[in-house]
This record gives sequence, structure tokens and C-alpha cells, in this order.
Amino acid sequence: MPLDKDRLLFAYRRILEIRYLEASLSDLLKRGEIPDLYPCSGQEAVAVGVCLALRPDDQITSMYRCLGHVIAKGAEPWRVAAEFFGRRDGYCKGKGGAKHVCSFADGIYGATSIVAAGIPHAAGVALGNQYLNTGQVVACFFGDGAANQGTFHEGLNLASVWKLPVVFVCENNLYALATPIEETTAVKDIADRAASYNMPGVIVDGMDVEAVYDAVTEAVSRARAGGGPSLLECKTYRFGGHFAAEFALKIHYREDSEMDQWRKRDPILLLGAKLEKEFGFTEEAAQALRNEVQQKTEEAIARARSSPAPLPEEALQDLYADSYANLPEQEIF
Amino acid sequence: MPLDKDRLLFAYRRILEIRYLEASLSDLLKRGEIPDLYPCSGQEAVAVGVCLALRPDDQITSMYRCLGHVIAKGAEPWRVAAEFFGRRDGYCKGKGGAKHVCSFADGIYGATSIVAAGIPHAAGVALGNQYLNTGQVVACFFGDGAANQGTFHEGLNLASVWKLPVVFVCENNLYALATPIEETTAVKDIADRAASYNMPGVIVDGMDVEAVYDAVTEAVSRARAGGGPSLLECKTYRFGGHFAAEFALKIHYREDSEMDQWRKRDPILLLGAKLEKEFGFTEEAAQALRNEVQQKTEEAIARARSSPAPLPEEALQDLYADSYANLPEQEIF
Amino acid sequence: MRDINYLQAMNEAIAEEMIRDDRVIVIGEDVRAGVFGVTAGLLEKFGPRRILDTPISESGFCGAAIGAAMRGLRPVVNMHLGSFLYVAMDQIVNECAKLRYMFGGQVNLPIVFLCRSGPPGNNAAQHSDAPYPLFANSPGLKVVLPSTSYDVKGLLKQAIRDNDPVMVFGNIRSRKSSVPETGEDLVIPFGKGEVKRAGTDITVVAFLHLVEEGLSAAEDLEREGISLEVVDPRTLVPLDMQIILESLAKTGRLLVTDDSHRTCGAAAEIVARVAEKGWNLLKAPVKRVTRYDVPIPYYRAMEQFVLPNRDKIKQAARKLMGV
Amino acid sequence: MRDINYLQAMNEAIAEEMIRDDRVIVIGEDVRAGVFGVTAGLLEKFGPRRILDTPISESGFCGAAIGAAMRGLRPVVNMHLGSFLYVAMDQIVNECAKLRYMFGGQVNLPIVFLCRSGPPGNNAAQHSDAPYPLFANSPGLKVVLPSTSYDVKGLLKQAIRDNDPVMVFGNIRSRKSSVPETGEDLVIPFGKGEVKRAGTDITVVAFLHLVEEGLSAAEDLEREGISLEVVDPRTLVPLDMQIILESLAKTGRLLVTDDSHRTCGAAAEIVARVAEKGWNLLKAPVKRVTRYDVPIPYYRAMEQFVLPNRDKIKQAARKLMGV
Ligand SMILES: Cc1ncc(C[n+]2csc(CCOP(=O)(O)OP(=O)(O)O)c2C)c(N)n1
Ligand SMILES: Cc1ncc(C[n+]2csc(CCOP(=O)(O)OP(=O)(O)O)c2C)c(N)n1
Ligand SMILES: [Mg+2]
Ligand SMILES: [Mg+2]
Repeated sequence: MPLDKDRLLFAYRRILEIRYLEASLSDLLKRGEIPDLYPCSGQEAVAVGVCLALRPDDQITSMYRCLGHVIAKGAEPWRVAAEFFGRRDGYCKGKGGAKHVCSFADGIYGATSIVAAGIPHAAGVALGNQYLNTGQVVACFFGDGAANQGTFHEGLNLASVWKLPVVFVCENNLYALATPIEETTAVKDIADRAASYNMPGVIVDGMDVEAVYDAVTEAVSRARAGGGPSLLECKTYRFGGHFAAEFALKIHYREDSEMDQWRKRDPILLLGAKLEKEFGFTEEAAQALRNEVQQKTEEAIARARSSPAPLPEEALQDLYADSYANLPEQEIF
Repeated sequence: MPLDKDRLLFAYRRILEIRYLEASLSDLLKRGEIPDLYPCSGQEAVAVGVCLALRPDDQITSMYRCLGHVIAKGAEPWRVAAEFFGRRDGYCKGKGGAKHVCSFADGIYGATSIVAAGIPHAAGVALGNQYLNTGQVVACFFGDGAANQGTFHEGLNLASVWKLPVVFVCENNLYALATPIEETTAVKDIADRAASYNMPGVIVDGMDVEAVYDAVTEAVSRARAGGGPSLLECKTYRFGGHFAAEFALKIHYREDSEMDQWRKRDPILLLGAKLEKEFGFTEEAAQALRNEVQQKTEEAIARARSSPAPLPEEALQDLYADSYANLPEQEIF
Repeated sequence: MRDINYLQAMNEAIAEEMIRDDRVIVIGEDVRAGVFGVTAGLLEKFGPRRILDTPISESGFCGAAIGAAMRGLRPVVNMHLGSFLYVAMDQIVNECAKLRYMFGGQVNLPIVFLCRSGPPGNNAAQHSDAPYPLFANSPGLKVVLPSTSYDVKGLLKQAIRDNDPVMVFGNIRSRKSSVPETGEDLVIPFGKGEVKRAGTDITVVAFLHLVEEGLSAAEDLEREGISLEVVDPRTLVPLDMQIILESLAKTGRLLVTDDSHRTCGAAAEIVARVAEKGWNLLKAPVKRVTRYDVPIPYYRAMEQFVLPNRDKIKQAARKLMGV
Repeated sequence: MRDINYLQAMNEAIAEEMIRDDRVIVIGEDVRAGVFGVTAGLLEKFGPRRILDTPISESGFCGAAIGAAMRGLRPVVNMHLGSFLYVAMDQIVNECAKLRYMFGGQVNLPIVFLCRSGPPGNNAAQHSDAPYPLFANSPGLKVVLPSTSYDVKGLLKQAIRDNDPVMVFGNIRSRKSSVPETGEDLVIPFGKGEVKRAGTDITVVAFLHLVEEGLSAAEDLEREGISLEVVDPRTLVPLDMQIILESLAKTGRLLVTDDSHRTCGAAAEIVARVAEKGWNLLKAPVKRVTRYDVPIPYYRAMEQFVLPNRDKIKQAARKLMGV
């Protein structure tokens, strides 16, 4: 079922929100105001397409390249930005930071920075859904490089054996840091690995938000109906560095020509063109939307920046839910 | 190419050697003379078929269920038995024991008891062969349960990407300890997982030593020619408990009828019948061979038993190749 | 009260907590068959929905336990042996221990990782570890080391109710002891040690089955005129320093015995805390009776040589008294 | 002699040993690109046969390093960060460390596991660990903690020549120092510490970049009339106790500073050994200046609060002197 105009416009707005927020954070990083950022621009259609296909009470698990995922799932941009700044209003109170933004209240069940470590977490959240019989489904984001980790294998096998309501979303951006996937991965398409777990494996155009939405919708309804997990491989590309500070490392692993090809398939261009063609979405309307999102982004950044910084000694809080007088026991200097 | 009579007879003898040695060790265990044993009877045709297809200088990696592997690869029965006793002439000087018998001089590159941990070791030995350009091939033994460990996934992917000369031999005996494979494994045939690593995956009748030999011969020549790894799944069954002391646990997870079915396909019966049918191998000849092997086994046990026990303080030896005055540094009581 | 063995006490603790709270589930290899006794009979009592057999995928199912806990369940993960914890190390130490903190307190992870630690005997290097110091060095986990049937029942029940991840290391060579009738609630708070035997000459700090060894050493040495006070902190994280310091105020001499390896082990930590806070109480150098710093060998006499035991405690105690 | 930074010293050490012995190979993620500098330029010098990029499969490639070592190669495994060691924990601790012993000395495993430890800054809980105590508690490994360019070059070259598995933790905030010209062989034996600054009041035992912090603390405190002797054991396993005890014979006061967590950490071990062997030398309680027992938070001011540093060393030293 194709997305209607409103939903496509919503997707377009979300993608812009992510793109602009990242651009602002990237500037702040260059100015030394925030210390860390893993760019996702180019990949936004995956995050947005996935979350469009979820119910609000469904969950996702994210990873260090979390910005797109969390905005797409409904986290507030200013609180996301506040986490990048390390402020108290950040979702993790400044403890998690750039690589670990998540909001359990919004169904974002963690963002972890050990490659593939979140995959079994997603299976476990789905186990909880199944046990409590809530009908919720989990979408689990990870990269192409993650598909060579043992936890990928173990997590997918477990999810299949237990028929868990989870959709595994591999964002294949062709590189794990500076190493091209074909140098490290025995198969061309990660989706082929689904056969090892007796689940559907689908290759999806990750630059096309509607294609992502369609594939996820099918996988979600299967999962919700008790049919178990699926593996979706979204072919995509990251326009930025592996991390924002990559340029400082002076390493070269991608050709400009490759980047140029992918830039032509920028999800913003593709979706803009579709909106124009199918719904007469004009350049003026687009410009107005861009302005609005840009303005809101700036407001979010300003609000984040004015959030108070944590006190140094707040570092000692939040470790245990049930504390003991002598825990942690240590001399504080 | 079918095996000739001599080679088949050799295989038959080897299988008997393993079966009888295990029976003796099993008796000794019940009498409290040895403390540990993981039975492999029923599975001998895999070990013997694999090693028949290897060159003497090829290597294997084994695991806790190692008895068949090491005898098949040419370890001396008396020194194997000595290791079960924990004696000085044991291959590991009594330090490794029942689960860890190996002989590097015979190309047995370790026997490890963490499930699937040996899989990447095999890849590494193969990497060494490739680097040194020796033409040697490694055969790597593991169980069906091991195929759900992350190291299985990582090891096979790595071996494929690097085109390493290694043959992965999964002994699928249908159970991981007390749990049937279908409760824990998303695919019916482990061989299907080969596709995830872009290598051949072959199902083999693990009770038929010639079938094993044929499949391994093909995989080995492919590996030796630089064609990379293969995954062979040998369908087999263990006639004994997961470990010899299992009976004491009073757990029940296999039906007698299932055992009876598999006992009809005992590799000794199958190979005996083939020898009789094709080469007129008589029951008298078989009996003579059985007697001879039984006698040699008893001699091996006797010799092993008379090997000296290590002194307690020998426990402090063999940890480091390069020692230091103060390492280990500890007060000995 | 009735005598039950250590394994049965673990089993009862889990069963009682499963009755009390239906969000408690059991996850692990062969837990339905109950192969080594810890989970025997639970399948019959609670059904396959709550007793989950897993593939041999320790990272996978420990990770799944984390996700399930995020979603509100309270998994008890049976890891079987301490030596198998390494396979899931990232999930336990870098995920489970840290996620609450890293997410700014958004989520609780009430998970128990349960294992039998220490050499089952003749199991050699890869199956015999007692790696609790590694988890004590990883903030975010609580580390529980019970020495009797009573303690393991009460502490394991507490662990299941605790809202943080708890590592429970059991050792079935620990003392069989009496526990209240089933139904009577037995819960022991963390961080509260117990003096298992009073004495005047040396404070022997011991965990797990070494409490038993310490007690027998104390009996033997009494005949030689040396009086040991055996103190069992029961949990390593949190650690009851007060009970140790109070004992040292009496004895002035410290012997710590622990079944982990020596370098950076549990005994090292206890000695270090005493050297910080109780230095004035000491009238002699301290002694550590631990595993030697080699892996565990297979052959029994070598294995015994490496492990701490009653005789070594006695020898160390005599040295401490200068006799 | 010439000044080079710490990363370059690591890089030179590997390159020189690769020239010296063609069985030395480098394995790891992004080692061809040389992303963080440790292996920069090695691909050009030694070609793809000896510089092996891996999938993100730490257990897999650490395990492969073990197999390759069995077969006679000498792998240098670049793990990048200490926090990634957990993913390969079983392979390092339960396989690599134990196999020689468990196989009765049949095989040597000359492998170096190399990582940068300690917080790169603002990397939060999962990327900032310095988990060397976990490896010190696992017999079979040697643990190397170099504090200057000179030391890291000499110790890493020694590690590559050593016939056992060696864990090398580097910290790029360590002191830039001068090293001999390339070609001149620089090898530092394990287990030999160095007094980095002589003093009379307090023995400060420090590793890695904390040696630098200790030295600046010493400078500052000199002005307050407190004299620190900074002792750098350079390797934690084996540990040069002699140099520590000799220093304590002069000072009588012990402060240990180490970048691992506190409970069962490196400082605990050093204190424990002193309490066993040098108790008579001590004239005051000891002090440990370590990470607090919480994970590393992202926000800088909180991160700084958790980490040991010069100011905390100074404060602890003043407390020790009772001022
Ligand atoms: C276990 C582990 N190993 C290495 C790293 C360092 N690292 C961080 S991201 C990354 C590449 C991951 O690639 P991929 O899974 O394709 O995701 P992408 O970054 O492309 O989104 C690496 C190697 C890590 N965080 N965790
Ligand atoms: C990582 C790990 N987890 C659990 C165990 C305990 N264990 C030993 S053997 C075994 C079953 C293995 O089954 P499989 O791989 O099929 O081999 P089989 O024993 O059938 O030959 C288990 C669970 C272990 N040794 N290592
Ligand atoms: Mg990628
Ligand atoms: Mg099996």
C-alpha cells in the first residue's frame, strides 16, 4: 500500500530534521562545542522508513550512529542535542553522549557502541513483548560490518528459534569504518544470511523511504502475527565520515566518483522528486518546509545549549538502582 | 575414487582401536581410575574417514570429544590413555586430561573444551600454512551445538574471506548435551549455513567411513589447490552419554527406539558388511582383528597405567616459555 | 528448619522467587533437563514459557536477557560454570554492567547471572575458573559468594529481587546447612558479612567453600593454641569492611583466603582496603591463601597443589603467628 | 636520539620487528588504512600478505592469531581499544593464556595483543576502559604498561620477541620522549621497573600516563616541601617488587596510582604485595588513587572527576603526610 501525501510529507520533514540537526552538530563539533558525532546523512531514509512502519509503542534498538534512528522514532531534537553537548537535559544526562542517545519513553531501547552488541538486546526486548503478549514489535538497527560479529549470528538464530517479534535492519553503507565490505564479508548481500536462520531476507533500496517502509511493513506484520523475525538489508551510503572527526585522520578509502554517484540518490532528492511528481509538491513549498525545519533546529540547539551542565560529582550517580551504604566504597579525592 | 581393500581394512582397524580404547577407559572410569571421558562411540567413522583423506603432515583441531580424532590422526593409544590417567607420559603431561588430548607432533593442533572455540584456531593454523606456503590443510572438528556459537560464524567467514586451506567438519549427533538440535537451531541442516560464507556445504553420511572419506577428499583437494574452505556436515549419533558419568545425573532426553535405529547403522557393522560383500572379509578374519586390537588396547592401558604420576609441584611448570625470576611470584604453602 | 544441600538451596530459591513474581524467567543451556541440578524440576513446575533452553550462544542469550530485562522481565541466567562467563564477557561487563549508568538511569537491569565456580575436580584449565575478581573490577555488577545452603538460598533470593545485575558464584563444596521451611521467606541483604566462628589471634576472611576450610583449619589450630576468627563477607561487591575491621581490632592479624587467582584477586582487594583503613590495627604482615597463578591442571594431585585449602590456611596461620 | 611521540614509537617497534623476523604479521580491523596511527604506513612497507585487515570479528581473529602462532607465526593483533578486549575475552583468557599449560608445554603462543587503553576522552562507558587487571588475574599472560615513547618502543619490541602471549596497553597521553635512532636496537626486559624521579617522603607507584601525572605532582609538591619518589614498574605481570620495596625502605609511605578501576585493580595488587613483604617498611596507611568504581561518563567534567590525575595524587600525598 503506497504512502499517502501526508505520510510522505511527514517522512520528508523527518529526513530534513535529521539532516539539519546533524549539520548543526557537525558545525558545533568543528567549533569544539561538542566532542563527538557519527554522521548518518545519506542514510536517513532507512531510519525514517523503518519508524514510519512501526506503531508508536513499538521499540527500536540503535547504535553509535544513532542520530537518525532516535529522531525518526520521535525523540525531541533539543534533548538529543543536549546529550551531544553532555547536558543534564540530554536523554542520558550527559553520561552516554554522542554514541548512546536513547529514550526508553519513546521506545528507543538503547544505543550501544560495541559493534553488533545491540542485536541480542533487540531479541530480548522482543522476548519480553512476546512473554507479556503485548503485540509490540522491535526494529533492530546495525551496520554491514556488524553482520560479521558472532552476536549477529547468535542473535538471529535465537530470534528465529523463539519466533520473536523483531525486524533486523542492516544498514549496508558498504564500509565498516575504512574497510570495504567485500574485503571482510564472504557474501555479497547480507540478506543472503537470512537463510541460515530460516527467516526471510530482503534487499531494500535504502535511499527510497517508501521502499523501506513497504519492506518493514511486511516484516512487522509478519512479526506481529507471530511469524517470527526477518532480516532486511538496506543498501545505502553515508555521506559523512565514519565519525565527524575523520577528516583529521587523513585516511582515504572512498573515491569521489563513488560518493558522487550516491549523492545523486540522496533520499531528500528522491523523495522530493516523488512528491513533486505525484503530488505537485512545489519548490516553494519545499523551501518553506526547509526554512521551518532549519529554524526549529536552531531553536533546538539553542535550547540544548542552555541546559545546565552536570556537576562533576554527578558522575557517581545512576550506576545502581538499589544502592548500599558502602557501594561504591572509595576514597574521593 | 573408492578406497581399496587395504585402506578399508586400515579404517576398520582404526575404528576398532577407538571403540575398544573407549570401552576400556569407560570401565576404568566406572572403577574410579580415571575421572573424565566424553564418549565418541558411534561417531568413529567421521574421525577415521576425515584423517584417511589427510596427508600425514596435514593438521586437525579437536575438542573435548577428542578420543576418536586423536587416534585417527595417529596418536599412540598408550599415551592417549596416559593423559586420561593424568600421567607424565600423557601427551599433555597430565595437565590437559580427558578433554584436551592432543599431539602437535602428530598434527593434532589442540583440543579445547569451550564449545566452538577451536574453530578460529583451525582458521589460524590454515593461515599459517598459507603464509608459509606449505600446502598443508587443516581439518576442524566440532559439534552441531557449536554451529550456534558466534565463533563458528566468525571463523567460517574469516576462512572464506582469506581463502584458507581448511575443512570444517561438523559432527551432527543431533544433540548438544541434553538438548535436541531442532530446539536450538533455526536450520535443519547445518550444511545450509555454508551459503552464508560462500563455501560448499555438503551433507555426509557420518556412519559410512567411505562417504566421509570421499567428501573430505574433495574438500581437501579444493583447499590444497587454493580454492578455500568447505563445510561438511556429517550426520551421526553418539552411542554413549554426553560424558561418561551422565548416567549418574538421571536425565532422560533420548528414546531407546532412536538409539536402536542408529545402532543398526553402527560404523563397525556398516564397514564390516562392506568388507565382507566386496572383499570376502570373513568373520574369522574379523574376529582375529578384534582380538588383536583388544590385546593391543590392553597393553596400551597397562603401559599408560605404569607411567609415573606427575609430582604435585609440577603444576607450576609449563605456563610460560620465557620465564622471569619473579613470575609467577607467590608464596607457596 | 531442615538440612538441604547447596544445589537444592539454589533450586528452591529460584522456584520460590518464580512463584512470588511471574516476571522471573530462567534462561540457559539444558535448563529444562536441569542437567546439573540447579534448575531440576522447574520445567514441570513452571512450564516451557518460563524455563527457556538456549542454543550454545552465551553472548546471544546473555544479551537477550538484557533486552528482556529492559522490557520488564527478571531473567535468571544459568551460566553453569564460571569458565563460561568469558564467552559472554562483553555482554556482561560492557553492556549489562554499564547500560543503566550510560543511559543516565533510564532503565533497570534486574538480571542474575548464576554459575558454579571453582573446580568441579579434574576438569582442567578451561572449566575450572572462579573469575569473580574480573566482575568485581567492573563497576555496575554486584558479586555474591555464598558459603552455605542457608546463605545461598537467602542471597540468591535477594539477588533475584535486586534491581541491578548480580553475579552469583556458587560452589557446591560449600557447607550443607539448615534452612527454614519452604514458604518462610529467607532473604539476606547484600553487604552484610557474618562471623562464622569467633577467635582472637587471626582474622581469616573467607568466601564460598573456603569458609568451610577456614572453619576446619580453626578447629585444628585450636589444638595448637592458635585461635582463628572466621569472617565471611558473603558478598564481594558490596563488601562489608566494617565486620572485617571490627575483627581486626580484636586480632590484629589478617589472613585472606579466596578461590580466585592471586594477582588482582579478591584477596588483594581486601588486603588493600585494610591497608587503607585498618593499617593501625595490624600487628603483622598479611597473608593471602589463594590459587597460585597458574591455570588448573587435570591431574588431582597437581590440582590440589594449586588450590587453596585447609592445610594451606593452617600453614599460613602458623607462619603469621611465627610458629 | 630524537623525540618521537608515543604512537610513532609503537609504529616503529612493529616495523623494526617485522624487518627482523618475517614471521611477524599484523592482524586487526583497519590496520591497512592504519586508521589511528599505530599501523600507519605498514601496508606500504610490508604488503597485504603481512598486514591483514579483518572483519569485525574479534573472537574470530584473536582465535585465528592463536592458530597462526601454533603454526609458527608471530602475530601482532591490533585490538585498537582496551574496551574491545571483552568481545574476545574467551579467546584471550581461556584459550591463549592457558593452551601452552593445558597442552603440557607442547606449543608456544608468541602473540601480542596491542591496544590503547584509557579514555580517549568523551567516549563514554563502552569505549574507555583500561581493563588490564582482568588479564593480570588470568595466569599465562604478561601485562605491559609503558609510560613513555622510549618505554613503549623497547617493551613492545620485547613483547614481539617474547614467546608467550603479551598484552600491551598503551596510552597516548603518555610522555613523549627521545629514543635511539632507528636501527639501533632498543629492547627493555619485562619485570624491570625504573625510578622515574627520586624522592624521600612518599613512594608513588604509577603506570602509563599516570607516571607523567605523578611527575608533575612531584614537581608541584616539592614546592610544598613534600618529596615524591616516582616508581614505574613498567610491567604489571611480571611485577618488579624489588624496586618498590627498595623505594619504600627510603620513604616508608606508599601511594599507588593506576588507571584501572579500584576494586581488584592493579593498585590493589601492589598494595597487597607490599602488605605481605614490605609491611615493616610502612609507617602510614597506604593510598590508592585510581578510577572511581563507576563507568566512564561522556561529559568532560564528569569524566575528569572519575579519572585519576595529578591533582588527586597531590591531594592523596598531602593526606598521607598529614597536611
Ligand atoms: C566490537 C567492536 N569492534 C570494533 C569497534 C570499532 N568500530 C566502531 S564502528 C566500526 C565499523 C562498523 O561498521 P558497520 O557495522 O558497517 O557500521 P557503520 O559504522 O558503517 O554504520 C568499528 C570497527 C567497535 N565499536 N566494536
Ligand atoms: C561455551 C560453552 N558453553 C557450554 C559448554 C558446556 N557444554 C559442553 S559440551 C556441550 C554440548 C555441545 O554440543 P555439540 O556442539 O553438539 O557437541 P557434542 O557434545 O554433541 O559432540 C555443552 C553445552 C561449553 N563447554 N562451552
Ligand atoms: Mg557500514
Ligand atoms: Mg552434538
